[in-house]
Amino acid sequence: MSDSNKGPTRRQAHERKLKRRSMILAAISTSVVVAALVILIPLTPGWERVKQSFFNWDIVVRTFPKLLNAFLLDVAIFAWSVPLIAALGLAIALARDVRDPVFYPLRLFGILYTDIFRGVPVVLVVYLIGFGIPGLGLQRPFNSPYLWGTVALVLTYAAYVAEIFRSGIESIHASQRNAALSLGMSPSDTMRFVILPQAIRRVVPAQMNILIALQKDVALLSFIGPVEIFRQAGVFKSLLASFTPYVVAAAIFLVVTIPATRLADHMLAKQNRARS
Amino acid sequence: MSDSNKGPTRRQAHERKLKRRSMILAAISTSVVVAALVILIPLTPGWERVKQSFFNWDIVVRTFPKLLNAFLLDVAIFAWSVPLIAALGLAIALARDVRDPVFYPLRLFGILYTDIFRGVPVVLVVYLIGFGIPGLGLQRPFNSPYLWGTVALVLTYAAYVAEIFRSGIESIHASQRNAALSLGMSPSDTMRFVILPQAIRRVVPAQMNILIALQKDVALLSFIGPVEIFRQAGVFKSLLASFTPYVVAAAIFLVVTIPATRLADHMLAKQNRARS
Amino acid sequence: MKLQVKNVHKSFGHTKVLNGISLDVAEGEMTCLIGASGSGKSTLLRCINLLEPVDDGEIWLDGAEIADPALDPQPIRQRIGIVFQSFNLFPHMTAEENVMLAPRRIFKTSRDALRPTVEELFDRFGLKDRMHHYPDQLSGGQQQRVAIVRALAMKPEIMLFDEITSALDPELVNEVLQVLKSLKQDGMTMVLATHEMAFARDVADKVCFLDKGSILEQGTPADIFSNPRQERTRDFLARVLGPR
Amino acid sequence: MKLQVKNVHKSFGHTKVLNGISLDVAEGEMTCLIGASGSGKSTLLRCINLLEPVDDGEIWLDGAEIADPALDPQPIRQRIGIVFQSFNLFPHMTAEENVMLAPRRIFKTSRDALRPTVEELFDRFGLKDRMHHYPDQLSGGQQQRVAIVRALAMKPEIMLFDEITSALDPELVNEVLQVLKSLKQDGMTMVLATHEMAFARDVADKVCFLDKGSILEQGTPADIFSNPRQERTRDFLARVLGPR
Amino acid sequence: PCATGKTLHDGTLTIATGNPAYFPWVIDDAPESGKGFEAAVAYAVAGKMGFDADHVSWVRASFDESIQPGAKNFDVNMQQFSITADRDKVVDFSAPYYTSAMAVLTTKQIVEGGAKPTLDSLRKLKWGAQASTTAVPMLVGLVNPDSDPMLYNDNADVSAALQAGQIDAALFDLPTALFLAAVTVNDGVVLGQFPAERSTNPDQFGMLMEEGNPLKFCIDEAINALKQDGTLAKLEATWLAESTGVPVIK
Ligand SMILES: Nc1ncnc2c1ncn2[C@@H]1O[C@H](COP(=O)(O)OP(=O)(O)OP(=O)(O)O)[C@@H](O)[C@H]1O
Ligand SMILES: Nc1ncnc2c1ncn2[C@@H]1O[C@H](COP(=O)(O)OP(=O)(O)OP(=O)(O)O)[C@@H](O)[C@H]1O
Ligand SMILES: [Mg+2]
Ligand SMILES: [Mg+2]
Repeated sequence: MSDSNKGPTRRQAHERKLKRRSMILAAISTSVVVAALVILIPLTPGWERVKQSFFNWDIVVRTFPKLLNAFLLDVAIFAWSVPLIAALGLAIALARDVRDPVFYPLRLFGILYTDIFRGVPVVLVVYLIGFGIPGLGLQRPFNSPYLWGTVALVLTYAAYVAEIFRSGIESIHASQRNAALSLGMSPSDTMRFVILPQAIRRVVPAQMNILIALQKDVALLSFIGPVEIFRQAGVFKSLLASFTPYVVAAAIFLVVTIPATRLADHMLAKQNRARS
Repeated sequence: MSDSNKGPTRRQAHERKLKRRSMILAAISTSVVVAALVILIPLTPGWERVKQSFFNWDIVVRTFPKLLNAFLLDVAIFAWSVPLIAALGLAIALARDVRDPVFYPLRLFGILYTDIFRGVPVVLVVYLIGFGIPGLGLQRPFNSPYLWGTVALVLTYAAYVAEIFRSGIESIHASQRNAALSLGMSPSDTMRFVILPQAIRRVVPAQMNILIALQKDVALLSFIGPVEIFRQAGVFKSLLASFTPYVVAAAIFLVVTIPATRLADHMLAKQNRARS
Repeated sequence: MKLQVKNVHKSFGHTKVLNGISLDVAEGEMTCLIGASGSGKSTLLRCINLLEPVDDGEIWLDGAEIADPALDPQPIRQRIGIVFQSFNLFPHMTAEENVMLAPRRIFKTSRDALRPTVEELFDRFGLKDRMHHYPDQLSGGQQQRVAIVRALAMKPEIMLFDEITSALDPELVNEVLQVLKSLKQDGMTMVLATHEMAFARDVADKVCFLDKGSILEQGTPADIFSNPRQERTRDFLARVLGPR
Repeated sequence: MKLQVKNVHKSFGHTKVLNGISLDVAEGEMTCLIGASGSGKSTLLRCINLLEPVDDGEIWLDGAEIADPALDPQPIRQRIGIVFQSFNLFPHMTAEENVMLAPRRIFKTSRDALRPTVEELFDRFGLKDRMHHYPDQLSGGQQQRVAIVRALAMKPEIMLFDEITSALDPELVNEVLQVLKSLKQDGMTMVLATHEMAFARDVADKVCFLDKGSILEQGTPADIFSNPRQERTRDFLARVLGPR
Repeated sequence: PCATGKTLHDGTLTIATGNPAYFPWVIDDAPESGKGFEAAVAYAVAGKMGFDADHVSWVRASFDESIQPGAKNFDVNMQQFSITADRDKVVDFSAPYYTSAMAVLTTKQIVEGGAKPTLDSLRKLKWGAQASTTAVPMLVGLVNPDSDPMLYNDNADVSAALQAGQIDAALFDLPTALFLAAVTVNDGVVLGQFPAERSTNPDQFGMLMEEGNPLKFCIDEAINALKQDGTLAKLEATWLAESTGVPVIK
C-alpha cells in the first residue's frame, strides 16, 4: 500500500506507452497529409493562377499597411458602438419586463423593436438608415455616414443584446426572486440587487459572441461610404485585379476574431459545465 | 369547503377588478402614445420628406410584385443551402470529436475550419469565393454565382452549425455516456444511438437561430450578381430615388423572420425552463 | 393564536392543490407538516408567506387578515421568515452580504449599524468564520444555516421551513436540525414541512398530516405517530418508517 | 471468489480517492459499502466496472484479471451490470427500447427474439404496463427499476448499485429495495453503496466501512452496526443514525 | 467671381470622384494630375470659375453614396453620372459635359461563339450591369434579354464577372467599355454601340451637386463657355480618342 508513490504505477506505464504511440501516429499521419498537400497542390493545373489571384506575396506586401490602417477604422467604429449597444440593449430588456399596465406602450415598443431589428438583414438596415436618414436633408455634420452607420449598427445589435439580457434575466431561477421577495424586498430592489447582477454575469459569453458578430458586421458600413478595410480591399482589388487584398483583409480579421471566439467558447463551455 | 366552486372566489373577484383596471390603463396609455405619435409626427417639419422617401404608397404598389418575386430567389437559395449546411456541419462536428491519433489531421482540420469560417465576415467570404473561384477559369455552368455564392454560405454556416452540434454533444451529461458504456456498448454505437439523438434534439432552437441568420445573409449574395430582393430594391432605389423599396424589402423579410424568431425564442425558453 | 389559516383553497390551473386547509398555530409553538410528496406542504407555506396568492379563504397573523389580495404583500412578508428546501442564498454575495441586503434596503440601516446584530447571529449558529465566504464555498448545511440567519435578521414574528434538510447529505442534517431546536428554545413560532419523522416526533408540539391538499389528521406527535386514526396516515407512516 | 479487488489505488489529479482498497466478494453474496460522502464508494464501483481506469492494483473477476489497462474494456463491461444514483435511462427511448438497445447492438439479436425475455423481466419487477412509456412518464422508483432491468438484460455475472435510492422520494425507496432483495434470493452477486443503514443491516452479507479511500472496517452487519471496533465507524454511525 | 462664398471651403473647389476612379475618365486613379477626361474637364471648369489648380481639392465618394439625397462633402462630383429626371428631384446636375453612346462589352470567346451586333443575337446572351446606373433600365429598354441580368456594385465587379464567364456581356457607356475591353478584361471586345436616337434618353453626363446648390449657376456657365469655345471637344479628342470603328447595333 505504501509503495504507490515509488516509480510509475501500472497505469502510468501503460499510458506513457500509449501516449508515445499516439503521438508518433499523429505526427506521421499529420506529416503525410501536410506533405501531400504541399506537394500535390502546386502540381494541379490551376495552382499558378490561384496563387496569382489569391496569394500574391508582392500584393500582400504592398497592400498590407494600408489595409491595416483601414482596419483601425473598423476597430474605432466597434469601440464607440459597444457602450451604446450595451446601454440601449439593457434599457430595452428592462422595458420588456415592465409589468405596470400604465407602461404597456413601453413593453409593446420593446417587443416591436426587438422583432423588427432582429428580423431585417443588417445590410438592409445599414442602407436604410445610413443612406436614407441623411437623405432627408440633414446638414453636416449630422449627415455623416459614420454617425448614421453607427446608429444602424447600434439599433440592430441592441435588439440582439436586449434579447440576451432578457434570456439571462429569465434564466435566473424563480427561487432567487422568491428568496428576495420573501424577505420583504421590493420588486425593483429584487431586480437591481439580486436578479440583474447574476443575469448579466451569466450572459457574458453569449454577449461576447454578439460582439464578435458586430466586429465583423462593421465591414458592412463600407457600403455607405466609410473606407474601412473591406472597402479598401475592394479598391485594391479593382486597381490590382487580384483577390489577394481580400485574403489579407480576411487574415487581419482572423487575428482579432479567433482569439475572441476561442475565449467566448471557453467561457460558454465552462458555464455549461458548471450548470450541469 | 364545498362552496369553492360556486361563484368567484375572493381572489378571482379581486383579479377581475385588477384586470379590468389594468386593461383600461393600458388602453388609455397606449392610445395616448399612439395618438401622440399619429398627430405629432406629421407636424414635424421633415415629415413630408420622410414620407416621400420611406413610405411612398405609390412606390410600394409599383415595386411590391417584383420585390416579392425577387424574394423567391432568396427563399430558393436558402432552401437548397440548408441540407448541405446541416450535413457538412454534422460531419465537421464529428471530425472534431475523433479521438484516434491516426485521424489527428481530421481533428486539426475541423478546428482550423471552424476558426476560419467563424472569424471572417460573411460578405468577405462571399466575395472571395463567389468571385475568386469562378475567376480561375471554370466553364459554365461550373462558374455560376449561384453555385459559388451557395458554396460560400454553406462553408460559413457549416462552421457555426458544427459548433452548435458540438456544444450539443458536450451538453449531454457524462452519465448518459457512462450508462451506455457500462452496458458494454462500443463508443461509436454510444455516439450514434445515445448521444447524437439527444444532442440534435437539444440544439434545434439554437440551429433555428442560425437558419434565421442565414435567411438574412442570403441578401449578401446580391453583391456577386444574383438579383435577389435586396439588389432589386437597390435598383428601384436608384431608379426612383426613394428608399421605399428598401422598406418594402424589410417588411417582406419581417413576414418570414418574425414568426421564425418567435418560434425559436419559444422553443429556447421552453428548453431553459425544462432544464432548470 | 399567532397564526390562523382558515379554509384556504388554492389551484394551479385546474389542479386543486389546497382544498380548504384550516390550521391554528399558537405563539412559540412548533408545528410540523408531514405528508406524501405533492400533498401541498410547500404550497401551504408559500401561501402563508404570500408568495402565492390564495384563491379563497383567510390567513390571520396576530389578529390581522393578511391574505386580502388588495393588501401590499411587502410589509407583511417582512414579518414572516421562510427558508426553502434548496439553498436560495444569493450566489454573487458573501454570506454577510446575503444577510445584510434586505435590512439595508428595507430599514435603510447602514452596514456598520447592522454588523453587531449580524455577527451575533453568525456566531450563535457557529458560522462566524464563514461570514465572508461565498455560498459555493460553504457546505450545504452551512448554506442552510446562513439562509436561516438571513431570515432571522429581518426579526420575523414567525418562521416557516420547507424541508430544509432534504437536499442535504445525511451527515449534515443534524447540524441544521440543531438550529431549529435552539430557535424553539428561544420561543420562536415555527411551521415546518419535513420528512424527518424522528425529529417531528421528538421536537414538534403539533403534527399535521396533509393528504391531497387537506389536513387529514392533526394532533400531538404521540397521537399521530403512535395512534394514527386514519387509514391513510397509517399507510403513509408505514411506507416512510416501514420495514426495510 | 467471484470478485477480488486487490490493493486498488486511484487519484483524480492530486487528490487520492482510493488508497489501496482490497475487497473479496463471494458468489451470490451481497456486499454493502457504507461511509461518508466523498469516501470513495462511487469511485470504487466505477473502477470495478472499468468506467474509471485504476492507477494501480488488480481486479479479478472469475479468476481473470480485468483491470489490465491493455485489455479492451468493452466485453468485460458486458459481464458487470451497474446502476447509478441518478436515473441514467436514455430519455429519448421508451423503457423497452432502453432495455433492448444494448443486447440488440452487441449480440445482434432482433427485437422479436429479445421480447420474451425482456417482457418477463418487466413483468417480474411489476413494470409490464410501463414498457412503452418514456422515462419522464415514469416515477423515480419505476425509472430505477427499469435501469435495473436494463442491466439484467445483458445477463451480467455481478451487479453493482451506487446509492440507487438516494435520489428517490422516501415513499419510493422501498419498491426499489424490494427488487434488490429478490435479486439476492436468485443468487445474484451484488455490491452496493448505500446510505440505507436499515437495509444494509437487514439484508447484507457483508458490510464495509470506507473512510477517505480505505476500507477501515469490514464484517457482518451485526459486527459493524452493533460492535464497531473503530472510533471513526462509531462516529459515522452515530451521525447517520444518531439522535435527531 | 461667381463662386465666391458658395463653395464648401472658401477659395477652394472640392471635387469628388470614384474610389477608385476609372480610366479613361481619370488616369491611374490620380485626378490631381489632371490626366483623363473628367480630370481634365474638372480643371478646365475650375479654371473658368477662377480656381487655379492649387485651389482644387479632390475627395472620394462611392457611386451609391453620391446619388443619395442630402448634404454632401463635396461641391461637385464627376463620376459619369447620367442625368435623369428622377435623380434630378433629389440632387442637382450641371449642364451635360459629355454625351455618350451605350456600348456592349464582351469577350473574344463570346464573339467567337457567334455573338453578333444585332438585337436578336444580343437578346440570347447572359447580361450584367452596374446596379445603380442607368444601364439597368436601358438594358431592358434596348435589348430586353431573355434571361434576367446579373447586377453588380461597381465596374470592377462587372468586369470580374465577365472575366469569370458568369456573364457574356455588359452594358456601359462607350468610353468605359473601350477602356475595360482594352485594359481590364482579358480578350475584351466592344461588340457594338447603340445609335443615339435608339436610346430613349441619350446618356448625358453631368456633374452632381447637392439639391439647390447655388454653385450650379456658375458651373453651368463655365461648362457652356467651354462648350462654346471648343475646349470640351478638344479634351474629348485628347482623352476619348478611339471611339470610331465600333459597329452600330442593328
Ligand atoms: N407553480 C406551480 N404550478 C403548477 N403546479 C404546481 C406548482 N407548484 C406546485 N404545483 C403542484 O402542486 C402540487 C403540490 O405541490 P407541493 O410542492 O406543495 O407539494 P409538497 O407536499 O411540498 O411535495 P414535496 O414533498 O415533493 O415537496 C403538486 O402536484 C405540484 O405538481
Ligand atoms: N471525475 C472526478 N474528478 C475529480 N474528482 C473526483 C471525480 N469523481 C470523484 N471525485 C472525488 O473523489 C472523491 C470521492 O468521490 P466518490 O463519488 O467516490 O465518493 P462517494 O463515497 O461516492 O460519495 P457520495 O456518498 O457523495 O456519493 C470526492 O472527493 C470527489 O470529489
Ligand atoms: Mg415541497
Ligand atoms: Mg457516490
